[in-house]
Amino acid sequence: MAAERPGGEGGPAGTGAAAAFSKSEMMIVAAARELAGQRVCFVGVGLPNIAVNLAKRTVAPDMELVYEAGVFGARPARLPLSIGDPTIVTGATAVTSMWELFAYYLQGGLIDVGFLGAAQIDRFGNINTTVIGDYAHPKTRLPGSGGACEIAINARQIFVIMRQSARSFVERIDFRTSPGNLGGAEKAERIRREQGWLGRGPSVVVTDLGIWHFDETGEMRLDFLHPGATLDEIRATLGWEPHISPSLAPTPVPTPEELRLIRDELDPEGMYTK
Amino acid sequence: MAAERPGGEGGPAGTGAAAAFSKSEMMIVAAARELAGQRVCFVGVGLPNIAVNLAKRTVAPDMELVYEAGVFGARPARLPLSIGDPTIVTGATAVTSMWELFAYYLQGGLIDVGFLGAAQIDRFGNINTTVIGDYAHPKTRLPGSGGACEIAINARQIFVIMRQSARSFVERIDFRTSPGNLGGAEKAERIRREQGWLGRGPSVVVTDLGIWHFDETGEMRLDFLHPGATLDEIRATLGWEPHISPSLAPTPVPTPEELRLIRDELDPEGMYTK
Amino acid sequence: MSGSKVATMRDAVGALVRDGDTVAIEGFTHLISFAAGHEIIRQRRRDLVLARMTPDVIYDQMVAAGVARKLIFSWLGNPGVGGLNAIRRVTEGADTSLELEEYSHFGMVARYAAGAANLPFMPLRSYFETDLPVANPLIRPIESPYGDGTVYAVPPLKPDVTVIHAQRADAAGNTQVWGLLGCQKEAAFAADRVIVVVEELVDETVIRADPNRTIVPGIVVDAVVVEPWGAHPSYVQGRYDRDNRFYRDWDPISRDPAATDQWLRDWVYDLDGRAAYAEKLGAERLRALLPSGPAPSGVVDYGEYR
Amino acid sequence: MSGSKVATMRDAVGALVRDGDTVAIEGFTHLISFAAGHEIIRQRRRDLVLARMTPDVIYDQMVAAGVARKLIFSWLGNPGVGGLNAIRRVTEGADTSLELEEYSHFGMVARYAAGAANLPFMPLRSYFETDLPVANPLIRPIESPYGDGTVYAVPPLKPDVTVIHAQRADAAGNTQVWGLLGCQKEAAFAADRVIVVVEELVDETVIRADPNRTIVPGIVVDAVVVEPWGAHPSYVQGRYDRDNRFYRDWDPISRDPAATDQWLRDWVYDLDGRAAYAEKLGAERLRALLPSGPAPSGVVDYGEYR
Repeated sequence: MAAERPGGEGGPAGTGAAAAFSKSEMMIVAAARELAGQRVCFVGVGLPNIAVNLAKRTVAPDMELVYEAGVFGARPARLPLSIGDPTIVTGATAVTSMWELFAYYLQGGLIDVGFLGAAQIDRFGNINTTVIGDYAHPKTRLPGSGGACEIAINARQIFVIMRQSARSFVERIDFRTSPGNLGGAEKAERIRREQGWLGRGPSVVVTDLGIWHFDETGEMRLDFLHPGATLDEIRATLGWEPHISPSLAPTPVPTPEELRLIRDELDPEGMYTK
Repeated sequence: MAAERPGGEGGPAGTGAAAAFSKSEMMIVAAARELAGQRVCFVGVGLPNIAVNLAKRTVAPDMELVYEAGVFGARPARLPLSIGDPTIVTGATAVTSMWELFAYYLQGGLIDVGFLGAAQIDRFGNINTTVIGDYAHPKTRLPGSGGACEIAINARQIFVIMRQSARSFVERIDFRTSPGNLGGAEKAERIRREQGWLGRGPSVVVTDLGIWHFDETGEMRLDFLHPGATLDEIRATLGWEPHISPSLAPTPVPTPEELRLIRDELDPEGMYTK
Repeated sequence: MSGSKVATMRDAVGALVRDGDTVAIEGFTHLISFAAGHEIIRQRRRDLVLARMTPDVIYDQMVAAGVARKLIFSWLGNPGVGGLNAIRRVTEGADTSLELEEYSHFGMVARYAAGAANLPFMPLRSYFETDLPVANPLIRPIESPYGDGTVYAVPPLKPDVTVIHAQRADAAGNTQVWGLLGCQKEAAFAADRVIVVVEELVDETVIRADPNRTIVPGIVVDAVVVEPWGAHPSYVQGRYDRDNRFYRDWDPISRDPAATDQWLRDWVYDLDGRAAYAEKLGAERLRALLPSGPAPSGVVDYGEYR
Repeated sequence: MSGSKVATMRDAVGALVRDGDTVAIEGFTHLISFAAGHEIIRQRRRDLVLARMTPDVIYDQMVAAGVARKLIFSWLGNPGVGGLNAIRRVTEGADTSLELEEYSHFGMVARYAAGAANLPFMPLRSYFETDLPVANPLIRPIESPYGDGTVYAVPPLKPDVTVIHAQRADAAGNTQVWGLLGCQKEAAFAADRVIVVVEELVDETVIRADPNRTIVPGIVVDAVVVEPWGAHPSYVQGRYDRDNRFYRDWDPISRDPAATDQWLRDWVYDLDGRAAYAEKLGAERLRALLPSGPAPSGVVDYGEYR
């Protein structure tokens, strides 16, 4: 396993020369790979944007990218800096009003994966992007829901990408902007069924330290540990005692091609990966 | 006054040679003239279509024509046979989905005049276009509402054009498809206010015999009698004892230009005027 | 993107339309898929619930052929001509064997919109003080949660199959329409299965050159049928005009059950598809329906952003 | 059709935006009328309620300039960069003097749609099991009249003034947009007064050649302002790119109240309008924002029908 430092290093899966990579690059690569086999992905602002665009160039070339700005089937020629960018329009399959995008595409049930970022998350994948502290007098005012609240409810499954820290992976989030598995799988499934949600909730959280899926209790379970990360580091950046998979495995390191795509094509300025 | 026969005749308003015209032509001309000064007109299927298109060529050249098919600012190069016709699209200002047309243009309050036809009408301008007889086992199944029900409620005022007959101008309509002044002005105004209707109800009914406006009680009042029509004929084609204006006047006869437009441009096959 | 969905009309209807289905052939005066309606007749589907804002001549023919048990609609007529005689025979007087479920135009559009948006209802300001909510108890009052009164609601309409006709689509079903848009987008998104019939199959690059023109993305489309003249006697903006003679001719035919049956034999059962129908209409009649000239849209520039 | 509505930005804002108004400058990342925002600052409007899905840099500048008393929004940030620092100063910790009314994106869109459609509410399947209805009691549950459960409702939003930027309009205000459409149509129809700012004033015949491209008809428009580069630093599809440097530069400026004031003096108060602003930006900077090449839409034919 690579030395524990920001920018761990390791050989590409299989053979080949070792390549240095940052924790952010590992996170983005791991998130992109999770999208293999997905058909329609709703792309959130920030890290999801680069992860999804990497997946489109690697494991999921036929995946349709949906942007809440009103784009279906985007083919961005460059990494869009924000989720609204002229490059997601030119060459897209369809551009529509936001009313139609949210009503007919998202709420209508056409989205397989909603890919979100988060400021705070709890063990059940409930997400806060609204405030840190009290709502009326917050310590930090965050952006708010944007489309995240309705994506969490209406996309078939939710992927999350975010850096791990004790401030962000918390026992209790300060505000529930986007519902995850609520207080656990049983309650969440009952409520989804009763209220007719199309979403089945969160299925993966990719961090700069590892990959978490959700187990049958509805809690995050660490299935992969990134090269360079340790379980101590995992525990030090979590507000709860984590479920660790008995078959915990190391995350395969980024391939040279994945790194080249990130560094040369998607993020030459290092906005996401510094 | 011209002799009482179908195709009464009379001199054009002012001077000029007398021209023969049919009762239908008089009705269409009278209806078109009522549109002078109107800004936005929602055009119904059938007789309203030709009356509005005549008005656009005469008294209301700046009037915007709205077709429920989804067209705003139509400039039909020929008389559209139906309310959906490629000629209402080519050269129009805007073409939109029917959702947007009904929600944002009509229900949103942009329509000054809704111009309807009817199968049955009562003294208060309530309209039936659904069935003659019992709803479940009708004697005659009529087309139904189409957009008429929502036009009657949401357009600022309603114009009606229809031929007069004892079967159509009835004491009691068999089915209320589109509300007029309900049981009278007082009740109608209270209900419109309470329910927040944008429409103020019917303001004119033009028939092949005369022009009816609505008085302060909410009832139709005969203000103009067409050349060739008599009050006996009016009474014989009504299911109630009519309000007649004390200043009842003869309807000015069609001008040669109005007749030319109908015969040469709008309805050369005589679909509406035979 | 993925595999081609191009199919013959026979295969598309054969695979996607089933006895008992709720079928919406939508298109408001414009782009009515008579070709699909005729194929459904030809394959002798039964017990269909036919939804359509304006069940015009195509549904009159389908009802005459015995495919339908019920209509869901908002305006029932032969536009510009008169009534629909085959439908009247089973909805008037002694024989009211065809079930009717009736709305206004906005009610129908709102039903499709609610279906497309997966909403349990859609509110609208229609139906006040009319007999329609009495005739159709699915039109229900709903109180505003803001204390400002009551409006009406209609329930979602989610057809098993929606059929739309369009100027063009690519093989994946990405579909573009100009001219009247009707409620096709809503009806397609609301449906479980979608058949798109087009005048012209185009390359994906044509679609992607003007993404604002796309009304239905391929992801909701199950089959793309290429069927020029497939909307006749209705029209296709920029391609061909409404064949008004056909609508007028249908009136006397449809008044006579025997003549109606004969027409169905001559123009549907005895033909094997749309090409034969167009050939039977004849080149001269079709030529007369071409626009009198072009009316080009002009070009807009989306710009290249690398 | 009728008279020209063409006006200067000064006159349009002077006549149509009043102290205390609810003002929506809409455009989702695309077509944001910074020019109108700056003119509102310049004319020192006060106590505005600023509605916008994404109050980005333009509303940060307006809040810094003291025009606003309240925000109605769904996502509060400098997209791709970080927070909005002027807004944070009056919404965090001890100073929460700027009132906030908060929805999700679909909630905001649905509010405009309800406003445009004159509905008392719009139902949607958002907000289940979240704290948003607690934070904002205007988000209310509503029961389906069909006995199939409860969804949420949002109330209509009817701005006193909506400002949109577009590629082109005619003098009557008939407005066409391509690329991202955001919620501009809904926000314009919902408003009492509408200002359309365009890159290019075109003849009515250009609009009428492609009526499907029209998003807002002149009938709802009160003023047409011709203001090239009026959306900078946001972008106009096919005309100019997003000026990412501007968004990044705003971050350190906006962290420092004195630097923010200086910026407002240099770029707003001391300039007499958009032409001066574009000149100050400089031809070189603007040139760098041009698309790397054309991407033409192609032409469709509407056909002439006489």
